[in-house]
Amino acid sequence: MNLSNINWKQLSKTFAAPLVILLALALMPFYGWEYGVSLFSHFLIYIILTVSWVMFSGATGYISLATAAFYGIGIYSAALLHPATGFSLPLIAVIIVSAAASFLVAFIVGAITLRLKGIYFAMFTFGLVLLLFQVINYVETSILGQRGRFVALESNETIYYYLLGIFVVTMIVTFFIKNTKYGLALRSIGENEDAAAHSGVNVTMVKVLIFAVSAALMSTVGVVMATKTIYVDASTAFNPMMSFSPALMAIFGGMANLYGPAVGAVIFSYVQEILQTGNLNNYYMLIFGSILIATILYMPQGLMGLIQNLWNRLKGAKRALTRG
Amino acid sequence: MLKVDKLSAGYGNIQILWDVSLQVNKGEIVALIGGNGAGKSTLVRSITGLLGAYSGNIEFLDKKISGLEPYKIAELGLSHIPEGRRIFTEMSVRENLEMGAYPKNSWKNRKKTLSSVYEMFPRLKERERQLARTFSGGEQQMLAMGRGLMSLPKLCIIDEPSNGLAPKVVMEIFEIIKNMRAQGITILLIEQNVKQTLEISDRAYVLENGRIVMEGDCATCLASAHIKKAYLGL
Amino acid sequence: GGGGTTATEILIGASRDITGPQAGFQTYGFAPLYKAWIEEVNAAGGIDVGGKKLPVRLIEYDDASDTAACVRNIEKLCTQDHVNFLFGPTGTAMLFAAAPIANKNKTILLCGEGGATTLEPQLANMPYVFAVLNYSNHYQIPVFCDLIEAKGAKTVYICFMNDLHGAEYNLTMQSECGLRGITVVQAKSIPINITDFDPIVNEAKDLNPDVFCMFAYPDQNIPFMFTAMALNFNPKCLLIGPGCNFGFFPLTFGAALEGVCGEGAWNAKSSAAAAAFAAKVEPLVGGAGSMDWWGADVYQATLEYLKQAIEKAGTLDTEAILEVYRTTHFVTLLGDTYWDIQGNGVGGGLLPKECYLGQIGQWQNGVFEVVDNDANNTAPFIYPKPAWPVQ
Amino acid sequence: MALFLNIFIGGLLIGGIYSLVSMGLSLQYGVARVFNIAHGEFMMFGAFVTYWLQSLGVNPLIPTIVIAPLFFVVGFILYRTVFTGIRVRSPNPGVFESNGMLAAFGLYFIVQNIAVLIWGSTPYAFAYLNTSFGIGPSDFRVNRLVAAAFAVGIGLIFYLFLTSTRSGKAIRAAAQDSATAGLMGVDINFVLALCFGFGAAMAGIAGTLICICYPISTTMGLQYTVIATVIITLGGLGSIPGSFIGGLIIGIVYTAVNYWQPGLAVAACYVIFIILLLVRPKGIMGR
Amino acid sequence: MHLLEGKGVTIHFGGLAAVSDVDFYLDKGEVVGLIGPNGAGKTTLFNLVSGALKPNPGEILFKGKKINRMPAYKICRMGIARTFQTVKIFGNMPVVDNVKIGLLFGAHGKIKKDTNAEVKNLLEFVGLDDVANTPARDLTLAHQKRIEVARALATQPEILLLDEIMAGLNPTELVEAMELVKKIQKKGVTVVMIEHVMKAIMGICDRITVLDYGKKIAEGTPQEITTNKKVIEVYLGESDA
Ligand SMILES: Nc1ncnc2c1ncn2[C@@H]1O[C@H](COP(=O)(O)OP(=O)(O)OP(=O)(O)O)[C@@H](O)[C@H]1O
Ligand SMILES: Nc1ncnc2c1ncn2[C@@H]1O[C@H](COP(=O)(O)OP(=O)(O)OP(=O)(O)O)[C@@H](O)[C@H]1O
Ligand SMILES: [Mg+2]
Ligand SMILES: [Mg+2]
Repeated sequence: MNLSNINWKQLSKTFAAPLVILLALALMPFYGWEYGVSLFSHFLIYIILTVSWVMFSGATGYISLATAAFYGIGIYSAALLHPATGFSLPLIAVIIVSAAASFLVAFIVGAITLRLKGIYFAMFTFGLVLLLFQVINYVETSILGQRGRFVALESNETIYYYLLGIFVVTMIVTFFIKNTKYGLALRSIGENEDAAAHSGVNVTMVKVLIFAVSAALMSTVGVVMATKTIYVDASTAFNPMMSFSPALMAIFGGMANLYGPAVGAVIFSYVQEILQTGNLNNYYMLIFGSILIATILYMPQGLMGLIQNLWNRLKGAKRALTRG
Repeated sequence: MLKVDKLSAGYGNIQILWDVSLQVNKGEIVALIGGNGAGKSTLVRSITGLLGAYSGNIEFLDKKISGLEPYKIAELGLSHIPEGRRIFTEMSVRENLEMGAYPKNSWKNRKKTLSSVYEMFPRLKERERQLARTFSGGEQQMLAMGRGLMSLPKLCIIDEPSNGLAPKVVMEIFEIIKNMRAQGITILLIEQNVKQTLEISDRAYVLENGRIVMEGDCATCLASAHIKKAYLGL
Repeated sequence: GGGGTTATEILIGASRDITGPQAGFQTYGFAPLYKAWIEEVNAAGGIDVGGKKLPVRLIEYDDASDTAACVRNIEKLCTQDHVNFLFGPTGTAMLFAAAPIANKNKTILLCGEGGATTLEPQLANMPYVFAVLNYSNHYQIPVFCDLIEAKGAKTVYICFMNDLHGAEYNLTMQSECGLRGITVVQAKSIPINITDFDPIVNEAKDLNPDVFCMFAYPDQNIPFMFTAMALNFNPKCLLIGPGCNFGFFPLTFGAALEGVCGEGAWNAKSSAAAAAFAAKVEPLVGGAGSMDWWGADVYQATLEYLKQAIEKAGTLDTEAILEVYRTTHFVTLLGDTYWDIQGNGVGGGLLPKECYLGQIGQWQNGVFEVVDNDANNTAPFIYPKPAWPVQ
Repeated sequence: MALFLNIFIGGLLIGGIYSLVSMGLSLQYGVARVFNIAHGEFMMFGAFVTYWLQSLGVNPLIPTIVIAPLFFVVGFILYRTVFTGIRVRSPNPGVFESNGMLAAFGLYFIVQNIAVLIWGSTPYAFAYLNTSFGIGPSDFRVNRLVAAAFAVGIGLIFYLFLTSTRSGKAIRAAAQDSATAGLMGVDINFVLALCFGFGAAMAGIAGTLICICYPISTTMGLQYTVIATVIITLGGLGSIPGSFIGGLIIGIVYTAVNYWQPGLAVAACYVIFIILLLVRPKGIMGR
Repeated sequence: MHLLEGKGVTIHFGGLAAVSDVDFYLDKGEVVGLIGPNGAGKTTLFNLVSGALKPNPGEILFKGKKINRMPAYKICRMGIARTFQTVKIFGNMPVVDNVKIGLLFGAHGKIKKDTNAEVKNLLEFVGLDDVANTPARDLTLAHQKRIEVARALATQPEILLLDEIMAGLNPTELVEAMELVKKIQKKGVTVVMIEHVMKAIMGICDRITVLDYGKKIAEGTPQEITTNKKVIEVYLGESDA
């Protein structure tokens, strides 16, 4: 892109608020709220997963349920390269290796399967999670005789800053894709793949590349989280809920808006937190489910969609007032 | 038979139709002509209940039908052959036709109707078991027409039937439409082959920018300078 | 720490899978016992801490069987709620995630259900963690192998769940068999969602082993039993578990369960205290079907020990209480109860073998008899097991 | 030979039940356009109702007579109250599909939680016709045979219903283009709710059959939903014969791998699924 | 050497030979009409040329280079663009973005400074500049077809394949559309158009090819075609329209 084309005023407008938020987040560990660091790490995990999910699935409409697979690859990378005992790579190196591995897996999987549409693709990606789980579990327990692996523990602050860093990278990547021709290509693929191909878009390449990029981001979260949960086996690494949650959060937040997925992730994970640690935990799923259905029925555009509608109406009302 | 009174309709906030009134009498062929985007299809969609109207009143056989759901209107004997064919792509040709006979009254007679439709469109009989999706555009249009007839309608609204058809078939289609009338079916016809349409119709309405700008019998219309210039390319 | 305390209550935290796929344990595992115990303690005015009676309050969070949620819950309990003690989460994998966090936050963690030999070396570095349940290589499988060796068993077919537990029991069984010259004719791993046991039972019938070991959970053990019965596969000895120790097994299988063995064991005949406890606990857990004849006694003993340890320390200061745990024997339901401290006396603790009321059980006439070849024994080991009853 | 028989017939018997579970989902997704993640939960509920009734001494096949209409009504009402609303408010089918799936997720959480509150999450099982019959050198279980026969019967009836009755055709037409089906005189909301109801009823009956053959627990639903999804994708969405053939294939593959390495049985089903999907992206019966 | 040449191009759907052993060619600057009864295989032939389908057997050469195994996007970038009979637009994207895609990814897909200006030019060219920011799905069918034309032109093609862009136009609108095609030809783009509207075909085509049941049954100037007995029999009908 040509730098002279950039409208600096516009840019400062776009970035001022995010930078302030980022600064506030960066100072989090100094507020003296010990549990806050854990809680915000928890938010960041889901924000990163959801935003990376939307990066590919939101634009193309290909519902990927492979999130847990890439997250799990991250977790296993940490288990193998950053174990509690024996030779251990520095965390940043593990993150890079894991991102590369996920990128590769996603690239291959994408190249084979991204011609599948709709539910077929969703099922395939979900199958990938189960397949990785089954095979790794089989190899670990029946061939290697492994009984779980242990990852070196990192401090809560380290984990938090790593997540914050990944979050910034994810947002930059999202922003970049949205504002280049690849973002446009991705959307056109979501609208009509044939037409995109006949307009010169290398449909397969664009899809596969961005699928792989989002996968790489997802796996880095897995690496960091593994240093927190410490114990790793196949069933903890490949938890299907990790595939469902980001999709649900994105739809809850609203995908049309850049911040929708992030907002959805924060609210969803906070509601989960409140319900699980409150007195209603016996009814946690019941309440959770009811909120979900109510959301869909009464704000189908997601939360940000609702807010935007209200805002528009408010602005409309203002205009009407000045006119009248 | 069909009476549209001061109908206004549109999509969301975008109003397309403005106080449109029109009337179709029993046994007539009435033509509705107008340029691209004039709102012809929108008008038809409002009549058959696919689109809710902002205001106005629609009566069919002296019964108010505005606000009714499409299936109720279909049961009254109003058949809509939609623009763009809209056939059931994953069903066989025969099943598509049978679906046309869904309303209770016509379902009973579907075998008989089917053979008369096959007579009109031999190609459909030839390909009875083919999946409709794999039909060419023209074949699909024939199927849509045939399906529209299967309900033994009292009034048939046909939206651009000749669109995409080979000239020979277009002529056939006009023959079929004349045939339909001969069998006692009233027709509201939307067509871009303005000349031919006006030749087979009794009366015509001209819709421009969502408003009826002219109505009258076809001979008058054909003679009108405006029509000649705007629709006949003369 | 000095005597006396400014605290007004004793806080115990727990992250449990109240919902989630393994939530079943909530009804017949550790949970009903500690809830009943807390009620009982509070009814008596609380626990005496340096002359002041303090009530016990439980803060229980749900983790829905999700490790990450469990870790977060434990963190919240330690850093936000400042609990004095932690009860362990359900299941071994969760325990492994929870233990380092508890240890990091210097909070005493009493592990209820769950445990595996993998934890043992780690305990050396986790002074705040105390494991309760008996493990495979520790006591159970060696005891079982002694039993079958004595009866002259020569061949074993092992079927094991492909998770931490199954893998561990399989490895232990294989090595114990190796030591005794018993041949393992097959070691087959099964997935957690297996529904169809016909192939395994057919193969086992062909191999005709003396002993069949099924190291899996009730979800798998129950269909296995039905399949074995339907296809009439009746080895001389059948060991199934974990889970065979639960009261719903005799309810499900009735007379067909006669002679089937399972891990862990105690019953009303074990001691007078055990008899009294069994009678008291049955209604608490919700009837005979929810009785746990493996862990209930040790869970109870852990609680009884905790109360006495606090009273002895006379303070809620963790280090002081830890010192009591390291050095003191108390009398509980199990009799003389103490901890085997790992890491040369500075690590976490395990309950030593001497404290348990039994290792291997066998269903005989609806009672989970302790058949260990020692003083714990409550009935002779039946070998071969009787044929399946005709249906 | 014995091995072959074991695998083939054993696989067919399991496959029959799988097919029935899948047919319901195929209807709900293929026609009513709701990818009902809670499908397995309905099945689980059916299984528990059966368990409860049999514990009162009722023959476990009898409950189907109650469960089918009951579940149908529940499914029908659910569609009318929840999904019709979502459908009407969705700007296009894609949005309806994703929002519908999300609502189904909600349903999944709710139904499962209710079941857990009632029955806890311990496994339940009972023996019904737990004896074997021999074919050649192999033994098979009578309860599986009964269940598979039941599944085949219901599948057949339903297939005939869809292909040769007026309502059946309306259901299929609505699946493809609901607006146009409306023009043909089909009451769309009614027909879609009908489908969802049928799907729920089939799930309920499948629950009964599962309950006869396998132990049940309140958390077993998702596992069956996943298998069913694999099967309907294999078979082609909305295709009843597809679900059937898909079910049998998965049954046989599953049984065969189970003989060799049970730990890889599900993985093998996925591999088959992947290969077939790549060769025939629309499924076996998809055209 | 012809600009585009097909030799023995064939494709079967099940038992049906939709296109069967068809030879064709295209020279630079021509406007060629492709006509034939419904289901004759015209659209299928477009699909073969544009890479949506692969001929079997048969080969297609563009400037002497074999393209019949290439993916669609490459063929597009080489300079063959098309429109679709059943419109395939990016419905939820504004009209400008629809066209921009072609510009950014087509034959000269490098980002240029004046992308926006060029899109504007193209929209003016096809007469859609007043709805530039409307979501494409809100336009009428005829306008959507024009989006497709603009998008195809944006890829800077040497050959443009137009599939029934004039269907559903009234005679007056038809004249405008014919003007548009002539303008495209003037830009130096070679055009092939499928059309059932004889007035348009006869009015602007230099040469006409007729397909029936997948086979080429006639080829020639408009005069030759209108008088060809076979064509009248299978396609035009007895009385000339
Ligand atoms: N779903 C829709 N949402 C918003 N606007 C629409 C929609 N469908 C049509 N329109 C707009 O309504 C206007 C009238 O469209 P309509 O289809 O009724 O025209 P028409 O007269 O049938 O034209 P044609 O001859 O092309 O069929 C057009 O401006 C079109 O852009
Ligand atoms: N994917 C397919 N599978 C099976 N048959 C097909 C397929 N695509 C096209 N056909 C058949 O091939 C024949 C040629 O179709 P094509 O669309 O090329 O016709 P066309 O000449 O463009 O007709 P029209 O003028 O009506 O658009 C038709 O009979 C059609 O039914
Ligand atoms: Mg129209
Ligand atoms: Mg065509």
